[in-house]
Amino acid sequence: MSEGETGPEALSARRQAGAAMADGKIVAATEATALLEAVIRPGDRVCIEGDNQKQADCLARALAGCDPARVNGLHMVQSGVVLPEHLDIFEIGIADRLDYSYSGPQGARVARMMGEGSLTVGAVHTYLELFARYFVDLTPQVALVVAVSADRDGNLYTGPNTEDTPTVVEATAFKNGLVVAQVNEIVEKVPRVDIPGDRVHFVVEADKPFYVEPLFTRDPGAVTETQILMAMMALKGIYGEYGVTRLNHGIGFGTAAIELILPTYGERLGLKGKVASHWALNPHPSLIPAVESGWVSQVHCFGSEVGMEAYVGARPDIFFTGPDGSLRSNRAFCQTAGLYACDMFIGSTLQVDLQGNSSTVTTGRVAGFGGAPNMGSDPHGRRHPSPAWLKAAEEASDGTDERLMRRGRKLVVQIVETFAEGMAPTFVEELDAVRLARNAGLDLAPVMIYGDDVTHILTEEGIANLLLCRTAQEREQAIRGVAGYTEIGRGRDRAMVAQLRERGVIRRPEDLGIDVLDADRSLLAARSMKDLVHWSGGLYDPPARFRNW
Amino acid sequence: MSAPTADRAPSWYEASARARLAALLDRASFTEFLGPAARETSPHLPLFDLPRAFDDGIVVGRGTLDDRPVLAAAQEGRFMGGAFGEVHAAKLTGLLRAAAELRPAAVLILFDTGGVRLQEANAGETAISEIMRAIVEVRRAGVPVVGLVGGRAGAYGGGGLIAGTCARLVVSEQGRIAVSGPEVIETNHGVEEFDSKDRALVWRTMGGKHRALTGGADAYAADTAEAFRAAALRLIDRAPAFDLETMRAEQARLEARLERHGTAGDAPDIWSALGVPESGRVSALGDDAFAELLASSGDSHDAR
Amino acid sequence: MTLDEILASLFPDGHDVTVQDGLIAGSGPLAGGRATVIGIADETTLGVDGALRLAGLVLDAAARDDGDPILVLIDSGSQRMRRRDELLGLNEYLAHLAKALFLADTRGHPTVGMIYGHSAAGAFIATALATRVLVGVPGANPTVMDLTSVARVTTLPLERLEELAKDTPVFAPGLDNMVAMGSVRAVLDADAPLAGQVASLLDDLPRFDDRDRLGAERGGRTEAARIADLVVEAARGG
Amino acid sequence: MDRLQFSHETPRALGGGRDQAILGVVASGNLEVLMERVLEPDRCEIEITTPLGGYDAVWEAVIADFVERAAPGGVRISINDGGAQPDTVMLRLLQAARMMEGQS
Repeated sequence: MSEGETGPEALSARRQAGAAMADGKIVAATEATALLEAVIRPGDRVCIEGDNQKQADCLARALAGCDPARVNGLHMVQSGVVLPEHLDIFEIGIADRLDYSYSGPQGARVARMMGEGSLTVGAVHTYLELFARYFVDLTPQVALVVAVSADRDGNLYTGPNTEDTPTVVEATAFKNGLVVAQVNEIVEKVPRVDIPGDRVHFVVEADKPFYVEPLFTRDPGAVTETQILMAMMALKGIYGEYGVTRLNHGIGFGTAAIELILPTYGERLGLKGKVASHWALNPHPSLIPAVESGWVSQVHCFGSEVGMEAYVGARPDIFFTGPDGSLRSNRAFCQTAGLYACDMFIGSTLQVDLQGNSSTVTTGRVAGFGGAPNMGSDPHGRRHPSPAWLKAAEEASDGTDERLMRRGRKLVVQIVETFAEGMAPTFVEELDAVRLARNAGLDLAPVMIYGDDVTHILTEEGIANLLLCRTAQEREQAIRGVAGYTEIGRGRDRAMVAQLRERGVIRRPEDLGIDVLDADRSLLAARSMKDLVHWSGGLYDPPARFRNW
Repeated sequence: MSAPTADRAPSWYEASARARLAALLDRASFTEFLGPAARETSPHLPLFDLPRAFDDGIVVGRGTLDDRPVLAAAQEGRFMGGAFGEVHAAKLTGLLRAAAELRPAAVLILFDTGGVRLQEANAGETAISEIMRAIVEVRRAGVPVVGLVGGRAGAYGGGGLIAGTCARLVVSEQGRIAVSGPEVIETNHGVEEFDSKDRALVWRTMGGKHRALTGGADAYAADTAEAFRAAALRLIDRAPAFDLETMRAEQARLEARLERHGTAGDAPDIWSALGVPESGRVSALGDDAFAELLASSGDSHDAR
Repeated sequence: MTLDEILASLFPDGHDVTVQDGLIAGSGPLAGGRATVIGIADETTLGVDGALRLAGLVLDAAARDDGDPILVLIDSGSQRMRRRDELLGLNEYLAHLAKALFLADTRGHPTVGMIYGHSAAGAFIATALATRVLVGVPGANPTVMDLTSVARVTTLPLERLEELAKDTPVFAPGLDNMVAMGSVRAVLDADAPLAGQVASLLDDLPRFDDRDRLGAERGGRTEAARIADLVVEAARGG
Repeated sequence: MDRLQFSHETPRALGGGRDQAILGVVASGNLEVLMERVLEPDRCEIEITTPLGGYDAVWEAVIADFVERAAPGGVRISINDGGAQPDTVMLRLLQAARMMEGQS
């Protein structure tokens, strides 16, 4: 790439080229493709905003509509590969290289296109890692971002879904890059300035409001007894045991079940005020009963959640909100919070191997990881102690080290059912991710959480505390010992598993004083979406697809 | 709005057919006929490689309601969508024929069905007709037949027609009563006609509140066995006779509905026309508030 | 047979039966009285409006003390699958029509259904199946579920279903299968005058709902009657 | 449909006063369990109908663990499976056994 394309002259050339389509900074949706054809040069590094939540969908369509003879060879850098257009541009020849983080709904197509060679992936990152590279070696020349509204000066209001916008704009605008924002409406004065207008060069008034996926909404009606049992074990055997106050939850039903039994089972265990009070978490609807029962002190959010706007706005004592009364989310800061300020990450995965490595990549599906590898890693840069952090390290120690030199440990808990739907075993000899990497000739298998970061594996059969394992063999048997009736589980050394259980490395429900038959849906503080609405005082407004009223 | 509490009565919507019956009737009063140990399963499902249930998805038997003898049937909506197969339907037909003969204080039908089981469609469809005729015979014998709708599968297809044959109907917010399912309408006439994924639309078109307001059901119950029990007790003494007078009154009632609401585009238009203030908020109302609203507005529903 | 052929064969001396918006209505001299005729023509679907109109005619006939029969002639689609119909409570309208027919029958107006074309689902239940005795005209093709739809819902291959359909009357479409169910009592002889055939039906009406028994006798529906009897027996005991 | 049968000896009879219990429902990922107290007190027989073939070893292991845990002597157990995962199977078996152990 020549210097000219990244210098100040390049920016003014791009701005001049785009000015023809604009009235000041404002561009009509119908002119969006013409604008992009004018400001983007072949070979540009382009960031299109979109993650697992909000999407710059109008600009994605506009980009996919560009003439590949004019716009081609792009290197796309983006949090999420989510919309069909995100991949269409590779098939049409507009783009040829991709660095990204998350690709939930498009995971299968990504895998297929990688196989066909129509898509070259630099790497699958964690969000924070990708953001970091925006400032080092993946700085965009053009950023296509999304906001709720803008004024004529380009000041942007992102509403509750601020998410990645400040990070993307920061990396682009201060390095001579051009920023195009799509907004739902142009207003006289924005309710709150989330992005100052001097960092935004063009504003496209979108034809319809941008899309947001309600990714963090879990219908309590679908929580199973097994998930409740696992939630009970988690609360009693981990939250209570370590006194975890600062934490992050994944998005699965297992962690939703934990949120839903805080006001019931958690209360019964006397854990209120002692655990789960400070969160790096999106505004999960399933957390409403815990918030309303006084469990939660504060929550910082990566993004918002569809339908939670009014509720969050009504609880500024808990959530971070702006003077306009709405949530201020920020993915980069919240990821940092999850990495450094939380004592525990607990989340699900699709596959776990005998070393405890996990991945959501399965044959034919490269889903990406989003924030999990970052949340679910032990940060070696952490320097502040906390009881949970120290206790975890103490368990991992054989007692011969100098206590004052002992680095703490973040609790990284994988909460998984031994079989997924269709009897697909969660526990495997070799991760599909390794096979995929071998077949595709990758330098690195797409592992979500490395085994050496994992401290506990929790299944319906019990909790394996890997901190207490002293040898690789113990570790393997501890994992086999909670792997249920999968082949891995049935292949356990029964004697050794019994020994591990005696030592408390493996703990079954009965070892924790939990009767399996008590795991009942009556433990859920909310059993339905409607219950959540009631808990919220009528403020939570679930998307239509989650309603049965 | 009263603050929710963590400990509440079990949900009718979530409960199994057996759990509903046990909670609805007097404690331990229920005796099942042709129970699971009899293993009267569908002879047809194996042809389609489908698993069978020991009771073919319906529980029938006798019990008492406030010490009065009743016959009762409960469909299990989670097995094959509670659909009417040959054996399933025949158990209900038999129960109704017994009722015409034995004249209990009432027959209670706990609906939870998507309609006819399509793997046994001809048998199921014929049986719907047999059940409807049998209900008419029970009603002619002076026994009220009360339908209770609040399960996962609602009362769809032939189940909707059977519900319409009952003398009285109790419905909860979750309960749906209709003939064509949302997906069927969408498949036949497109997503513009009916977006089956828009569940708010599904419920305001077919759901319990709409049916209660427009006279498609006679009582509205909260989602608990207690509430259904109270409503059933209220209704069994107020069931209309099955005669020319009732049918003429129903004709007039349904004609008035067509005349008044035949051009309405959406449920809230109808609710407004019925005098419901702030009809846009009906879906959001809690059970108590809705019951209050229902007491002061809504269409007449005496004749059925 | 077409509707006109059927009407001519039923009422050789003339009738005043007309078809409007796919609904059949009128009357004609039959078996010494004057039969009320209602029905659905041209594979018309049955919605709230049609069901209510037909029910009104049936109730008018039921109110009379003449004991004249009611003929229900059916060549319909299914129920009308529209948002408006469901919004207005189609289940009540269809059930009302069926109840009207049941009522008329109990008030001494024998109801005779005649399926001469297509019919399906809710429209079939609310009309033809709600009569005391239902007969078919050769060529009629009642279809509760067409095999393509069954294939879609069950995800079984169509070829497999077609194979199954050959000897599984319980789900396969067609008149013969409804005869095997016992729901269609008999198939009329298209070459003989219908008037006489219907008159003999009226002379020999089933005294109770014996469709499950017929289904068992004919081997198409072997379980229904037996199961219903077992339940009745259990209810009597104890 | 696959049919599996297992027969176990048990050290004692299942306690409680109920002759019969039915639990669960045949639905995707679920199953129904019927228990009948009809056998000699040291016998337990299990019959399973399942739409998922090829999991005989899993069933065998689950049933063996259950028999060891609950000692369901005298009980015939019939299962209609809807494709349930092993943990759900175990849960339903334990629930049904608890029901049998209740009052008649």
